[in-house]
Amino acid sequence: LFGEDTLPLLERLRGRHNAITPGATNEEDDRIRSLVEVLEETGLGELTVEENGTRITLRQQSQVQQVVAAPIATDAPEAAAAPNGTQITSPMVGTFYRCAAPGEPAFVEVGTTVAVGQVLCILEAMKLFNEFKAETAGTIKKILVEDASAVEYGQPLFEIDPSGA
Amino acid sequence: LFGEDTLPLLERLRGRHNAITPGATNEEDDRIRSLVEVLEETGLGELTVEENGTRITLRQQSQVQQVVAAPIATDAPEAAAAPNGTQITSPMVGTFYRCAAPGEPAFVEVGTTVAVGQVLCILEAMKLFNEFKAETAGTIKKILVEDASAVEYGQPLFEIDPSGA
Amino acid sequence: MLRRCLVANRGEIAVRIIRACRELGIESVAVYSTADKDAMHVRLADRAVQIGPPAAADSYLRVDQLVSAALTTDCDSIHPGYGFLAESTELVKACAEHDLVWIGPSAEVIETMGDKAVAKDTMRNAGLPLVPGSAGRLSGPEEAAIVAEEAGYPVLLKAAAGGGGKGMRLVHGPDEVRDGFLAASTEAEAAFGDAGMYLEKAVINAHHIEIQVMGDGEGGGLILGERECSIQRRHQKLIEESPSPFLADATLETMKAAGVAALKALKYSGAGTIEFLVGEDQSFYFMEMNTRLQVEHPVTEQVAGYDLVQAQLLVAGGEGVPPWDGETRGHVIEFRINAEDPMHGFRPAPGRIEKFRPPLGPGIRIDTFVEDGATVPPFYDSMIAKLIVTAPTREAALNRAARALDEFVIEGIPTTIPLLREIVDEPTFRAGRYTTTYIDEVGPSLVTLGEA
Amino acid sequence: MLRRCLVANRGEIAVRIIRACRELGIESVAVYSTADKDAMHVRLADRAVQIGPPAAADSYLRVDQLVSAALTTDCDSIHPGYGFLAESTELVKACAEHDLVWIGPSAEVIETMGDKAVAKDTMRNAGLPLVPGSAGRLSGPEEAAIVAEEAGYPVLLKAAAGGGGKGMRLVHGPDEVRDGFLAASTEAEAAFGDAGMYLEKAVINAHHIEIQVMGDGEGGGLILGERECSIQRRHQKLIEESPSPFLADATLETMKAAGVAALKALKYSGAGTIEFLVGEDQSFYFMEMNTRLQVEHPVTEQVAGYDLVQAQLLVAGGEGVPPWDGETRGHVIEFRINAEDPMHGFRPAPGRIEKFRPPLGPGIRIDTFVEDGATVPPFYDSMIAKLIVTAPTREAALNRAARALDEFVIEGIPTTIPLLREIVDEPTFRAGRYTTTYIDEVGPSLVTLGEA
Repeated sequence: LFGEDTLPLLERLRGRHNAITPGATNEEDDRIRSLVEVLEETGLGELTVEENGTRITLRQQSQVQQVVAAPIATDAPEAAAAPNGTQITSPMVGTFYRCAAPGEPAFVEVGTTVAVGQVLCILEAMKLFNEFKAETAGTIKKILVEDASAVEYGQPLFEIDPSGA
Repeated sequence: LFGEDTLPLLERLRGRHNAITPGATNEEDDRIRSLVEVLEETGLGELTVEENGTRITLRQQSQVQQVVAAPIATDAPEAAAAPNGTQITSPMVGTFYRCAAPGEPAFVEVGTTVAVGQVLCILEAMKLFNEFKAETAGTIKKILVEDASAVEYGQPLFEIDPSGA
Repeated sequence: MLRRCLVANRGEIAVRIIRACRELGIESVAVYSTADKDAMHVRLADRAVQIGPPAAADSYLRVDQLVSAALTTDCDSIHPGYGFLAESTELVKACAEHDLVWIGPSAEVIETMGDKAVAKDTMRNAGLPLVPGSAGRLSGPEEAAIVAEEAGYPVLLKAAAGGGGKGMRLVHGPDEVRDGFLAASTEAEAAFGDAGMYLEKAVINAHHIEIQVMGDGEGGGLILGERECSIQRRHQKLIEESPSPFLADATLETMKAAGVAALKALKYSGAGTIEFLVGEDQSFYFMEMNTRLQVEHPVTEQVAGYDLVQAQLLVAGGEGVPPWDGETRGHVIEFRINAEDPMHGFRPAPGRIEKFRPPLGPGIRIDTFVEDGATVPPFYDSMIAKLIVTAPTREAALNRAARALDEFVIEGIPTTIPLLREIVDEPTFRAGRYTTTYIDEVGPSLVTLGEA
Repeated sequence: MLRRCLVANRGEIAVRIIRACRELGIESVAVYSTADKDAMHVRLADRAVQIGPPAAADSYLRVDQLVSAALTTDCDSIHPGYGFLAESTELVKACAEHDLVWIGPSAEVIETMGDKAVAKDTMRNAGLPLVPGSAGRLSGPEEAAIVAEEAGYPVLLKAAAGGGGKGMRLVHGPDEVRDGFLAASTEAEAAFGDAGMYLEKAVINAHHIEIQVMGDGEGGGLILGERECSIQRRHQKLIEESPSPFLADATLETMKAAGVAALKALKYSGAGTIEFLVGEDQSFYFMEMNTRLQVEHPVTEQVAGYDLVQAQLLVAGGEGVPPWDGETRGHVIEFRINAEDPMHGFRPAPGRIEKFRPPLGPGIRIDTFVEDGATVPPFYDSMIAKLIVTAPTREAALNRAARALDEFVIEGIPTTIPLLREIVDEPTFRAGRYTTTYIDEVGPSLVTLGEA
């Protein structure tokens, strides 16, 4: 029903912006690198960015960058990872569907062990139905959104325990 | 030159508002009493007034007033009393004269020991020349204002050492 | 042109005057009591002089301290604002004695208009319509009964020296006259030191509508349009607007002609307001003249595109009345935001303002003296800000007012904002069908006035 | 009438649109990147949807995310504001596909006006005067030389797809044509992916003056007066005013007639701006048409007493163009306050605003999205506030501007306020005798530009 070609949105997002999968330190490093670019382009003395529950501060000092990254408290949708688990957040604005069509079984349930690339849900945006696949293996601990409800960018959809894979 | 009848302003001020002479505890008590009246009239829960270097906080609590008075830091003319001395502040807006007429000797100099009621200076307001007399005896430690300069209400004019009387 | 002006007031009107001075290149000197040491007007003025302790009687009401402050700072003029000494002939005379320009009409005009009975005589002679009633002060309850009979009941007994509802009694029939007179007279004696009373026919379902004038001191000047001020609570205005949603065009024209006659009769100089009582049938009667700037002057400034405070300064400085194109445009409503608790009988609620975020954007004017961390002292008037909205139509102005009041954030003290917000959506007010009895009649149905 | 509107923008213009929605009873849905989570527009809207990470390309420029946000929140319309996707036919078309009302002119008009060469052809056909130059795109440097000879030197080479000064060269004589063409063309290719060039006579001592239109979509509408926008730095406007202190009444009338012709030719719907280059001799030439709201729209709103954003919403909702009395009144000047450091080459200065105290009082309008504690992110435009002053005369407006800029407190980041304040008192600006070269000529004499 939903060929691989229906996922251009998702692919573009993934290619461009790794930071949307939280907890992954490499992505954070990439984000810091891109912020350093901003710092250099703009000639700023200092730059602080708070996103995804982390405050990053960069300070220019005699041509030396100091980089500080620290988690911050936040009440936004992209809240910090839950204890014993990692949150999987929505990469887009759209409608969240747990199954491929009404009456069909859900892609995942609490307790389902998923492999990398396994479909977790459908995210519908502009009448395009995008399969959303797992980027890490693990066990689904919680499903955080009701079926057929609207989700925004960065909103936590699932809680997954990577150690449970 | 300046009869006693030229001092109505000063007398009225003295009679009405004792708090203008700092450091006098009785006056502070009176001020607190008047503030308690304000508190009761207005039905306030709490009232804080900062004036003359003192912060007074009143809090209504089940019909019981708590009264707290504490000196505060300020950079206004009516600054807190200097160490080893008491400031004498101006009771009015006007022009400060150290002597009765040009060429005549000053009423007081640094080191002059003054008695209660002794003229300290002339304060001219609206072309009326008001003798300003000492309310406490002591020794003049400092003269804080230049001759013939404008002064405002509460501005320190002299520093006096009461123990030096 | 004036050179340096002492602003003999505090609060939002001191800020307003200081801004006008700055825009005209006139230096301003603020005065302040020890309670206002950190106030905005002190910060915005070119200089500031501390004049006394918190009590107004010992500071802002002290003619000698104000004049002395003006003289020691080399001012050439004094602007009194409104309230305090704005209608004090003592201050006007002290200004004259010390070669200071008084920004306002002459002492004679202030005195004439300050005594309500004399004011009415003067305006009657100038041809203005008056509410039927006594020709000046009453000799006693006996004369009151005779005059009441002529004017027709109900009648109002009022203090000759009064204001703000003190020394006032509504009398419905002959049997109430004697007691009403004596009680009101006693109250007037206590409040104003003057037991004198007068009487007039009570106009029912009345509107309070006033016109703004700017006299040139030679009998001419401008009539800048009307303000509808009928939304009052205990004789205190809450909301003012222009144009009046009630007044007929023809009535306004007649009222303006009365204003021209008044300017001529008084040779009035500077800003003034002529208040009229307007009946259901558009009949109108002179009530009083305020010989000063009013709280609600921005309503006229916005609708006429005319700066009244600058005009005051220019007229007083001998520059003449600035020209006006004679046109009013759009609809303007002013809301008074008071540090009062409408949920608890409007008791004054002074204190520290933790957060002050006025609404901004199109059609919004805010006149205020408070900001984050400011203290509203308990010693003075409770008004802390005026919200003035301007829009092409009354409906658009009301919608803008709703938006602005929703946006307005004041934390730390309760204010009248919830009451004002409720009135904006109240059907009678929305429809513009309100009179001076609005708050009495509609108030009980409002959540914010339910407990009052 | 629209019911619920997605505001596809951020910053002060999102706040402006949300306010207009609220005043019309239209619900508003804000969108925001993760960098704008705590922004004012998010707080003021009825709802808000997070649409992506900080980079605009991944959030405010994502047609799919915006449309999805509109659909999932049951909006019936999208307002694009200015910048970002305001002139994106992709978004207009996506709206049509998903039954969303686009608040702006048709995709066809946007496309026509978006290509400068096509735009000029269209306006020439409608009868508007054009700067002498090439009829559309040039085939190469050889044609450029021929056309330049006809138009007369100096000439300007410009990118067909350009804007903001990129791909532009001033050529003084025949020997400079070839190199100038190739350099500008390469720059245009890099900046816009389109190397196409056109050429026109350089108008010396030129003014940039624009007129505001509001089309009814059927060839009619309003011409709401002009804005003088000649105070620019590197092609970015700093100050705009109306009326223009330079434009003759007769020129304005002819310009308005050109606007009427343009509305008719395009069957233009909603708000638009026609920019003209005006020579010393009052000759004027069509430059371009912006098919959207402009940053400086409040200048016209104030001088005309007309709400342009409400009008946009009403026109798009099928209510027609709201009436206007056709009169402008007083003088209005807008100052753009940017988070930039004028003492250090205007480098952007994002950061946390510790204290934000806008000036208030008469004749002051502030459009902003910042407040105490707000963060200006480094990812977007540096403009943080607009100060719009209104007064009866230009002199009064300048004096008011000086007062307001003096009162304005922004702590935490440097802004352009000191530069603007200096310009207000600069004699050439005061006298109204400035052209588009003002900053180049006068700048070096200003303290705030001395180091730039």
